[in-house]
Amino acid sequence: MSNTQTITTNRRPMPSAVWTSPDKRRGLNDLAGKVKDGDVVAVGGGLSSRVPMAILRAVLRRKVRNLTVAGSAHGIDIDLLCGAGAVSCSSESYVGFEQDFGIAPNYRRACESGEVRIDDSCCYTVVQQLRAAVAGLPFMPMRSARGTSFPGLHPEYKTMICPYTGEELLLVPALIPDIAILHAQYGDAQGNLRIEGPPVLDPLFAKASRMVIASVEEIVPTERLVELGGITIPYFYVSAVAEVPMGAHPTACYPFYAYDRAHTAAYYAAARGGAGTFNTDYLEPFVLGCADHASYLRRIGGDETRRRLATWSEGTEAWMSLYREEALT
Amino acid sequence: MSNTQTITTNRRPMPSAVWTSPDKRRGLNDLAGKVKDGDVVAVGGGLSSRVPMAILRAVLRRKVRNLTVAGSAHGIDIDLLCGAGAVSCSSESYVGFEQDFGIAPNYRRACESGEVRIDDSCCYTVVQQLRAAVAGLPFMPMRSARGTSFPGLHPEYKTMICPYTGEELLLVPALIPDIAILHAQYGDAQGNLRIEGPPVLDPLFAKASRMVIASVEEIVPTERLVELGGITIPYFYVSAVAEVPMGAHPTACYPFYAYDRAHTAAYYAAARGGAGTFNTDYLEPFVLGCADHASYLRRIGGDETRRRLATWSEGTEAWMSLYREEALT
Amino acid sequence: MIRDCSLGELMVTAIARTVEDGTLAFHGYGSPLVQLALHVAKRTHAPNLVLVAGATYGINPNPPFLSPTSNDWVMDRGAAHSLDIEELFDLAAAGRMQRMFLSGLQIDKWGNCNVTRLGTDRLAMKLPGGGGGCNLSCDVDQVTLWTTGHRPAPDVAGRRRFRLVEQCDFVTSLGHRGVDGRDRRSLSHRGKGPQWIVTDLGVFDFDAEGHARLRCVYPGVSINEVRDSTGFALRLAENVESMPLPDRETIALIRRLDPLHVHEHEVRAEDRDRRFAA
Amino acid sequence: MIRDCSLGELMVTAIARTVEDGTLAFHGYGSPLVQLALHVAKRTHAPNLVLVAGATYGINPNPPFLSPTSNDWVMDRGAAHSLDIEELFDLAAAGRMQRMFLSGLQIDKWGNCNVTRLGTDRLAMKLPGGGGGCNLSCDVDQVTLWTTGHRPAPDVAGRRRFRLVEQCDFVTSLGHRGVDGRDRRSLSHRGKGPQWIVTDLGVFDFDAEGHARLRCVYPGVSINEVRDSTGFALRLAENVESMPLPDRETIALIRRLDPLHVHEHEVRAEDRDRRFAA
Repeated sequence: MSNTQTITTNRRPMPSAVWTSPDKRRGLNDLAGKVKDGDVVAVGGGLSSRVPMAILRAVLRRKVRNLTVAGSAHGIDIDLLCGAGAVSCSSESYVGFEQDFGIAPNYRRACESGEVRIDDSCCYTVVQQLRAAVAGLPFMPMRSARGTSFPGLHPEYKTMICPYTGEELLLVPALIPDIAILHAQYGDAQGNLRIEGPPVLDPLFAKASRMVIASVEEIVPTERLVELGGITIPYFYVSAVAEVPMGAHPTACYPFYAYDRAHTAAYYAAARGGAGTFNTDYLEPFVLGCADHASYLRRIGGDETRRRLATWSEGTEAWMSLYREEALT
Repeated sequence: MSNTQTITTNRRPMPSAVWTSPDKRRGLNDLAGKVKDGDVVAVGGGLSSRVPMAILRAVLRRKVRNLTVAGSAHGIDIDLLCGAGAVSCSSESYVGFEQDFGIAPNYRRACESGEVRIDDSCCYTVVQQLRAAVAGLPFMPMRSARGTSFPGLHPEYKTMICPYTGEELLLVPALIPDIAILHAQYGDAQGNLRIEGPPVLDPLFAKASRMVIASVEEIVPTERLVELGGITIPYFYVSAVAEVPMGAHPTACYPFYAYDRAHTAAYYAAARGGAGTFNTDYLEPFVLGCADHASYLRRIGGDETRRRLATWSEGTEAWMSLYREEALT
Repeated sequence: MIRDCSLGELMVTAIARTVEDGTLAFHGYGSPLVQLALHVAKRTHAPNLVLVAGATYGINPNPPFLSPTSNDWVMDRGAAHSLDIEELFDLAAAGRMQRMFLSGLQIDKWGNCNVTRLGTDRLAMKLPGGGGGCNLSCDVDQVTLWTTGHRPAPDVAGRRRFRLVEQCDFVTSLGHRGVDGRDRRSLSHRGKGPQWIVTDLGVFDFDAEGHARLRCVYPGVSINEVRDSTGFALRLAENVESMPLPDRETIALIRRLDPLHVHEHEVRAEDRDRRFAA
Repeated sequence: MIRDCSLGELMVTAIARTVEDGTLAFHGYGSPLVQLALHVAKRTHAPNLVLVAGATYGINPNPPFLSPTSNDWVMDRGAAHSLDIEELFDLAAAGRMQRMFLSGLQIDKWGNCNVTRLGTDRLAMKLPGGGGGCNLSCDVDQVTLWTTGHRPAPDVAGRRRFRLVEQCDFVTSLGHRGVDGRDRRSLSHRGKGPQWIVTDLGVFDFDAEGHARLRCVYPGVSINEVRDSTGFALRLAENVESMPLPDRETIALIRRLDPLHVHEHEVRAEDRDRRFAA
C-alpha cells in the first residue's frame, strides 16, 4: 500500500457521476455554451411558470441547431425555440398557450413544414422514461397508452406479456436528456437549488440528465436555502449555476414576479403574423438583437416592468388587475 | 339525465381508493383493531427512530397472530413482535440492534426455531417492490441481487432478457402490504401527516398499502402542519389517526424525545435471557400487563422519563449524556 | 338578481354533476370550465372530493380568482399540500383516481379524442398535444369528455368541420375502442373509459357497445340540431331529457369563482350571448 | 500529547484512505468505523466528497458526536439536505455512487459477504440481515469490505470459526464471483466489486481473478499470523508492506469526532488495548 493519502486504482472515467466543485457560479453565456447542436434538451418549469427563458435566449444567440426537446407541458419556450429554427424534433406532451391564446404558432408552422419531426409523448410516459434513467434501467413498464396512436408514433416502445399476470404491458425506454435547463428561485454557489411552487419535472430532469445547468433569481448562502424551507435539487446533480434576475420572464417566477400576460400577448401576435413578422417584431428586438440579458431587461421596460409584475403580492385586486383583458392593450 | 345532484352509474366498489372522511381521529385500540391475523404488515420508522411502538403494543394486547412483516431496517419493533409470537414470516432487510447491542434475540430465536419463516429481503428490492404497487404495476425490473443468494430464497423473483440491451434483469413483484403502521410527529384530524427527519419508507408504505393507520405525537390544525414545513403524507392515503404522545418510545421521536437507550438495554437483557425471562421481565410488565398506553407510560417512569429524554435539545453535552455508558446502569 | 345563466355556466354545472363525493378527481390545464366544475362540485354536493388542480397539483385549493393560465400560484392558493407530477400519475395508474376530464378537436363515437394532429396520411394541422390525457384516459376510473365546439362553425373555406366525428385522425386519448378497433377491456386498462360527453348542445352517455348516445339536450336545442351537428350517426337514449338548469346559488358561485370570466375563453364567440332562464 | 493509536483508529484511517475526493460515498448503519472513516476523509484528503450518512441519508452532515445508533438526529446535524431512501439507492443503481462499505460474519475469498444466516442445509444461526448491502454490492462502483473479526476467537466449544472463509454459507452481498461461481462481469452489474478488505490484521486487495490477496499488514502482525487466521489459502501481493500509521492530527480528529467511543463497540474486547506507535 502506498504512502499517498488516497489509494488509487484503475478507475474507468465517470464524467458525470457527481458534480462536486464547491463554486459553480458561471455567466449566462457560459451556461448557454453547454448546449450543443443536436442535444436532447429538457426544459424546466411548465406552461407559463418558471421557464428558463433567459438561458434559452442566450442559447438562441449562439445559433444552436437541431435540438430535440422532450418533456411535458410547454408554451412560449418551445414555440420560441421553433420560431428561431433551433429545433428539429419535438417529443413534448403539449406545446401551446392553453385557452389564453391557443395553438403555438411557431411550433405549429415548424411541425407542418416538416422542419420539426413530430414525436409527441404523454406526461406519464415521459415520467416513466425519466424514472428508468434515474434508476439506471433500460426501460420502465407501463399500463397505459396501448390502444391509442402513440405506440404507432414510437417504434421504440415495446410490449411484453407480464410473467405475473399474463397481461400485456408497454415498455418505454429510458430517456436520458443530454442537458437539463432549469430556472429556480434560489440557488447557492455550490449549485444547490430551491424551487418554490410546483417543481413540475425539474427534479426528475435533474436526476435523469447527463448535465444540468440552472439560472436562479438569487444566489444565497446554503443556510438561507435551509431557512427558506429546504433544497429541492442537491448540488451534486448540477454542473453550473448563474444568477439571472427575471430569468424566467415572460413566464412567472413567484414570489418575484407574475406571468407577463401583456408581453406574451405581444409575442403571440408577432408569432401568429407568420415567420417574417415574428422575426422582425419579436425575434430580432427581444432575442437576437439583445446583446445580453441586461439589454433584454431594458427592452421589456426595465425596473418598471419588474415592479409591475411584482404587484401580485399586494393583494387579490392587484393580482387580478395584471390578468384583466384591459391589461393586454 | 336525472334531477339528482350527482349522476350515478354502475360503479364497481373501490374500497380503498381514497380515504376522505373529514375526521379520522380514533383511539389507539381502534387503530390496533385494524390489524388482522395473517396480515402483511409494513412497520414505519427505522432502527431506533420513529417506530410506532404504542400501536404495536396495542396490537400485541389483542393477541394478533401470523403476521408477515416486510420492510427495510428494523430493531426492537420486529424483535418484540417475534418475542410475543405474533410473527410467522419476516421479509425484512435487517432486524437487529446495530453495534449498540447486537443481534436481535427474540427474532433470532423465532427464526432458528422455525416459528418465523426466513424470507429476508434487501432495501432497494423492497423499494422497487413498493414502487410497483404505487404505480399499479405487477412488478418492477432491477439490476441488482442476481448472483447473490436472495433469488434462491425468493422463487417469486423472475428474470427477463432486456429487449433493449440484451442484458439479464431481475423482476420483483409488487409488494402491497395489507396495512401500514406509522408514527409521525404531527397529524391533523383529517389524517394529514407531517414527518420530521428521515421519512425512511413511510411515504412509500403509505402509498403502497391497502390501509394506513398512524399514531402522532400531536394532532394539530392543518394550517399548523403547513407552518411547520408542510405535509409529508396527505390525508387521503390514511384511514385512521390517533394522538399518542410518546407513541414511539423507546425509539426516538425528535424533536419530542431521544432514543431511550437505558430502556432498550433493559429490553435487550430480558430478551437475551431467553423466552421465559423475556416474558416475565419485559412482555408482561411493559406490554401485556399494561391495560393501555397510559399504564405503559406510568410503568416507564412517566413524566420524569419524558423530561429526561427531552433534554437532548438543551445542548450537545446534555444530548451526549443520554447516550453515555453510565446512563445504562 | 340572477335571472338566467350562460352556456358556460350551464356546462360547468353539467360537468360538476358528473363528479361524485368522496372521490379523487383531477382537472388538467387549459380547461377553466372543468376547473370551475370541480370547485362547484366541492362546494355543493361533493364536500369530501379530493380536488387535484391541473398544472400545480395542489390539493383542494381555494383560488381567489381563476387565472388565465393554469400553472400560476393563483391556482393553488389555500392548498395545504401539492402532489408531485409523478405521484399524481401514479395515483391514476394504481386505480385511485376516480375521474378526469378530457377534450379534443376531434371526439369520435367511441369517445376517443384527438388533440395531436389533423390529417391521417398528410399532416393538415398540428395541434398542441394531449399532455397526460393519453395515460389518464387508460388509467382513470371514469372520464368525462367535454367540448364547446359541438356545433361546427364553417371554416374560412366555408366547410363545416365536425368536432364529433366518426373516427379520430389520431387517438390521443382512448375511448371505448382503440385505434385498431380493439375493445378497451381487451387491453386490460384500469379505467372504464368515457362516461359522459358534455357539449354546447347537450349531454351524451355511452351505450353497452361503448358508442356515444344522446342523453339530454339543453333548453331550446332540438334533437335534429344535434344530429345535424354530429359527424357520426346519432344514437339516442330511451328518453332524451331536457337538461336541468343550475340553481341561482350555483350560478352565483360560478361568478364568484371566476371574476375575470376566464372560462369565457373556452366558449365560442357566437355562443357567449346564449342565455338560459334560471 | 498523542503517542499511539488504537486498532480502531488505525482501521478508520485505513478505510478512509480508500475514499477518493470528488466522489459520492455512503456508509450504512451499524458501522461506526466507516462513519468515522468518511468524516476523516472529508476533513483531510477528500474535501469534495459527497458524504451520505447511513440511515438518515443526510448529505455532508457534521455530527457533534457519534451516536450509538445510526438513525438518530445526532447523525444528520449540519446537513443542509437529506436524500430519500429511494433516491439514495437510485444513485447507486444509476452508477453515480462510487463507494460503499460492507462487512459480514463471513467474508469469502471472492469478497462475498454473509450477514444473513450461518449453516447451509440446516440453519445454525440467524444473523440480522444485510439491509441494502445486497443491492449496493452489485450497483456501487467500488466497495471496501471491512471486519474487526479477522483473528478468530475460539467459541464456547473451543472451535475457531473463521471470519475470512473459503465460501459463504449465504451470499448476502456479491463479491467477484457469485453463488453459482458466475463471474460478476457476466452478470452485467454496474459495480466493479470489492476493492479492499480492511481487517484487524491488515489490508487485502483483489487479484485479476477476483481473489483476495494480502497487500499489507499492521505493525507487529506477521504474514503467518494472517495465514493462520484465514479460512482460505492465503495469496500475497508481490510486496506485502507494513501499513503506514495515521498522523497525530488524524488521530486527534477521530477522538474529537467520537467522544463517546462508539466505534469501540465494533472492536473486540481483547483488541481494545492494542496500540500502535504514532
